[in-house]
Amino acid sequence: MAISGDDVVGWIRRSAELLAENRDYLTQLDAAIGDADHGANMDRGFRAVLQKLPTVADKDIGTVLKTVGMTLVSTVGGAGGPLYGTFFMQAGTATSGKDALEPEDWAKALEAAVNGVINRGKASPGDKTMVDALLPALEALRSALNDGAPLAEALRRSAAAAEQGMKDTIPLVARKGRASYLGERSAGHQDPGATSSHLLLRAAAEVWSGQD
Amino acid sequence: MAISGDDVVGWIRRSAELLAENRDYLTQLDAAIGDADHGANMDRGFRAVLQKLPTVADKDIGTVLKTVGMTLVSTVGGAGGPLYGTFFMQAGTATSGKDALEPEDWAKALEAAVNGVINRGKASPGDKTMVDALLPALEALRSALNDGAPLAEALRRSAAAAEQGMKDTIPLVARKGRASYLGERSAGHQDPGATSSHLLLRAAAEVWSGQD
Amino acid sequence: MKKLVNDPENVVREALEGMAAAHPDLIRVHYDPNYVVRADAPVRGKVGIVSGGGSGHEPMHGGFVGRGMLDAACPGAVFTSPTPDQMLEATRAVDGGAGVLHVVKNYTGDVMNFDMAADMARADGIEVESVVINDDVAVRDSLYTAGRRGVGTTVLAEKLCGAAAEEGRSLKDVAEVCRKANGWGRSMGMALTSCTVPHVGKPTFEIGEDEMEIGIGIHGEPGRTRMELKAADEVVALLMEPILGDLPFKAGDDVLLFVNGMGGTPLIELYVVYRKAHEIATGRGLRVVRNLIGDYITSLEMAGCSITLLKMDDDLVKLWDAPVKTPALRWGV
Amino acid sequence: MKKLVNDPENVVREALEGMAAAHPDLIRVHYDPNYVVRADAPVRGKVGIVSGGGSGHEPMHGGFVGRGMLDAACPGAVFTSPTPDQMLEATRAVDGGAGVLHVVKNYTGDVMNFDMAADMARADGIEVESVVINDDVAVRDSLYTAGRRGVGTTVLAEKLCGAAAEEGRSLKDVAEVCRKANGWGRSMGMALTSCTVPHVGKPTFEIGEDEMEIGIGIHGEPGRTRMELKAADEVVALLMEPILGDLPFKAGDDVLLFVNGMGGTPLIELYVVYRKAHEIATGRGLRVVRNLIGDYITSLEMAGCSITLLKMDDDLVKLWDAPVKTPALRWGV
Ligand SMILES: Nc1ncnc2c1ncn2[C@@H]1O[C@H](COP(=O)(O)OP(=O)(O)O)[C@@H](O)[C@H]1O
Ligand SMILES: Nc1ncnc2c1ncn2[C@@H]1O[C@H](COP(=O)(O)OP(=O)(O)O)[C@@H](O)[C@H]1O
Ligand SMILES: [Mg+2]
Ligand SMILES: [Mg+2]
Ligand SMILES: [Mg+2]
Ligand SMILES: [Mg+2]
Repeated sequence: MAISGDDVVGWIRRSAELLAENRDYLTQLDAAIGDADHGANMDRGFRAVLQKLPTVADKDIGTVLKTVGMTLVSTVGGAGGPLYGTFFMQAGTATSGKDALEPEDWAKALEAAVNGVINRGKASPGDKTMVDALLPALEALRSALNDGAPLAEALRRSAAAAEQGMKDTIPLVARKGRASYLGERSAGHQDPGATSSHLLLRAAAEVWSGQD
Repeated sequence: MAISGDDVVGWIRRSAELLAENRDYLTQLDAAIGDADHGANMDRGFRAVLQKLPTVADKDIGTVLKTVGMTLVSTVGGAGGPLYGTFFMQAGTATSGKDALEPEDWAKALEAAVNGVINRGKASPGDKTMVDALLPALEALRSALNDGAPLAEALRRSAAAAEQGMKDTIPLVARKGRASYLGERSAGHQDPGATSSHLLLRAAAEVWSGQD
Repeated sequence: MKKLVNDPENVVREALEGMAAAHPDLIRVHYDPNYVVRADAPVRGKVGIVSGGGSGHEPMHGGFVGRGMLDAACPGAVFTSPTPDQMLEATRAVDGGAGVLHVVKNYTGDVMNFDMAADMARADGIEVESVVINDDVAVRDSLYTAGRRGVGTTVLAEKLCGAAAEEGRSLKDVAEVCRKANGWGRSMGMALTSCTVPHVGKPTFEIGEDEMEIGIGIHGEPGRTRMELKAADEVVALLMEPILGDLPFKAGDDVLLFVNGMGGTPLIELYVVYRKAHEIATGRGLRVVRNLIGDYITSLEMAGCSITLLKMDDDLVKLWDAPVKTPALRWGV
Repeated sequence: MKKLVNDPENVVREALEGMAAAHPDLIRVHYDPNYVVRADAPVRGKVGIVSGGGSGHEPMHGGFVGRGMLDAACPGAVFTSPTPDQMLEATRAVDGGAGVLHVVKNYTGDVMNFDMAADMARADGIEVESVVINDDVAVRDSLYTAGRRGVGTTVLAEKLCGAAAEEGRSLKDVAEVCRKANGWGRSMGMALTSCTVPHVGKPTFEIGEDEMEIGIGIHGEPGRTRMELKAADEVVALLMEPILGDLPFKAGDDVLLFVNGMGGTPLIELYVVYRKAHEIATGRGLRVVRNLIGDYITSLEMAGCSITLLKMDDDLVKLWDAPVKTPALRWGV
């Protein structure tokens, strides 16, 4: 029924795997409209997270997620570090003390996480940032759960919305982050942060799809 | 019968022409075993000489040649500047006050010129330098004149010997000049200075071949 | 990729070790988290100045640590903003009781990380001010974007506020010098070739043999326009026009003219650039009273340059001339 | 060819004009013949020091003109020794009555041109001494060849004998300092890429993406060997071995370690190189008491580096630390 602490750890591990696999891809996306480091940054951060995980694997989900967030803040750097750090720290705060997450708990955690990113980065939808993947993912999750969809289905719809949001960044002109320096020249390229956000939500859908 | 002052000026002009035409070729040869400037240096020097020539065109041959030498010294730089400068200054000293050169006068002038180069640069035959073109040219001139050959014929043999000497530098390991830093790696390349020396002697043969 | 490196992942660490071995009289290097700090830090009663940013811009910032300039620098991974823990520890290490100034280049990552660090330091009881440098006229400014990047003026601002701190000015006054420098400085850069990020291993962008990129950033970010390679004098005019058009000052003013190499352009070319930049500035009635020419804020081995014009007044001239003793900038001592 | 130049034939001239515009407080530039001279030359009673060589090695030599270093520098065409008339006029311009020292790098052209100039200056009644620098261990020395090239030690020797002259030492003693530096200095260089001579327009040599040239000269002359690109630490070992093997000194001695960039290699890499060079030197029992890291004797935009080890004694340390105020090297004043 619910997402266990082990499931959360599994999600983080799978995220780390996907980010490592897509390291060069993310970097290439960032080379086109940024500074060619997003893949390396995320990979470095999640490798540090993997090292840290065993020390908190038996703790509550909130502690696990806060630890992930703090580790990312102190290892990723760039824009990704504070943003994803905040994402996980806020998700951790929202799940503080919990050993399992009901679908609604996950929705609340994701909401807190996404709001954290928005508060820190001040990006609006359409600014061509990770928000353009995260916000649709949150909305799709909420509406799937409202529709009474089982968790696995809701997660799939959430990941699919993130993917769509990611793709929809292609034509956008960036207004936040490094890509904004390019002005019009940023159009025609997919945002690297939206892409890594999609990978995180895809990992959740994959790893937790057994649950419902 | 004799080489006039105008002929000497013609020789210098033709030399300048040949050096300009072969600028890139000389530079390429110098790139292989030196520093890629011999063509530019010689061309710069002879362009300066062409500018200077009108001011001395009505002077005696010795003055013309000394002026060429001094102009080269102050515009060529590198090894070529002092060496070719000395070449012409010595030739000028040997022809001081003359308005025409008999074959023997030219032989003496060339001898003084080549000795000047040897004294200044301390190169021996086989060191892979301009001396390897100049010395055979001098010897061929002398022996042709000793054989009683007419001047045109002697000049042709002199130029041909310079050409042969130039080609013979290819297998040599350089012991003087910049190419010597390469040690064994200098073998297999034709010496740029021997090549420019050949051009000077070829110009003389071409321009003075009407005389005999 | 042709670089003098070992494992590309270790470049920053090994370069820091090289700095530590080379300059024990000027700096100490702390690892994990990484920061470079003045050998005699903290200086009691003096405002501490901390800067930092991605590596790959050397000598900025580590090369500017020392008497009369920075108290500490936090190097991130190549082209990646450092993290708040580095900044926090550096801030603690240089706090001499008079507060600490953070000099931050305006990149989203740098600003967010320094913000987090400043919050943490304040929670520790350290007074922290931040000044964000945003002098790059290549970027069109707007309330709705990330704004202009921080580039060449950063070097000048660090020298100036470093001198102000050394003089014993208060945190508020040191920050004021920094803000003044930022307000009076304008820069623009260009690239002939791309840099290659070590752990990426190939050039960040492709560029044709007869092309150049105008308005480039210092991270190999694409610039304003790609165009046909032009003669140096025309390139300088292309950089100077937007700078002059944006200047918050006028004919008759004194300026510092800074011609900066991006890393792969030899000094002989920077002097060719300086010649024309000086001529244009002078032609507009500006008086070039000070200058700086060389590789100070670089983009790895990128070939290209940037130009910065900074309006000067008597106080800034005095601060510029004040003694400085760092690995990369040194005079008067 | 990607360069910030106008007409390639005018690079040297325009760079000199840039220097003149930038440093009127330190230097004056004379054209036709070209030389750079200390703003306050001739300094009465002081030995004058003149150096020179082809352009393309900036900041050497023009960037070293000023108090405590050179009195004049004669820039030739790119990579081409200057001519005697330049040297003669420069010699006259710096003669303060105590004689003039010519610091000459050991290249056939430089030596012959300086010889002619020295003869002419002597005919003018100026006392001239010449010291030929030949520190490049990449070249196998022999009585029957042109001998070793003058490279990195030149920079150090010019600083040291410049300080000696500033102190008021005699021509003989200043020349002695220069000879001592040359006798105690050893260098070797390497390249990752070729330079491109402006008026040639294409790279001097071809080199594969995974190759490097060890024992390169500063004019793009081929080196000792071409080999597969190696990690920085291995490259440093390849440079240090021949240097250490040739050193006229032993464990326990004090040295200055100079890591020089060839023009296209960023500073971050030079520190990676310094790290290992320092480690190797220290491992052999040498005490690195001074150092210099940066682009000082370059080969246009060539990527690569050279390493110089110079034995130091108390007098050389004192001379090294003495104030110097030139466009490229400045401290203590
Ligand atoms: N203000 C912002 N709000 C939300 N996301 C942002 C913001 N600025 C940048 N980003 C995201 O960060 C990504 C870049 O991250 P990264 O490359 O790690 O950092 P940097 O830009 O500092 O190199 C962008 O693709 C974008 O999605
Ligand atoms: N000692 C010497 N004696 C005679 N000729 C020499 C000597 N050294 C060099 N050369 C000649 O000079 C040529 C190179 O001239 P150039 O390229 O103009 O000067 P540099 O070597 O200074 O660049 C060589 O090819 C060689 O023929
Ligand atoms: Mg990035
Ligand atoms: Mg040559
Ligand atoms: Mg970055
Ligand atoms: Mg030459």
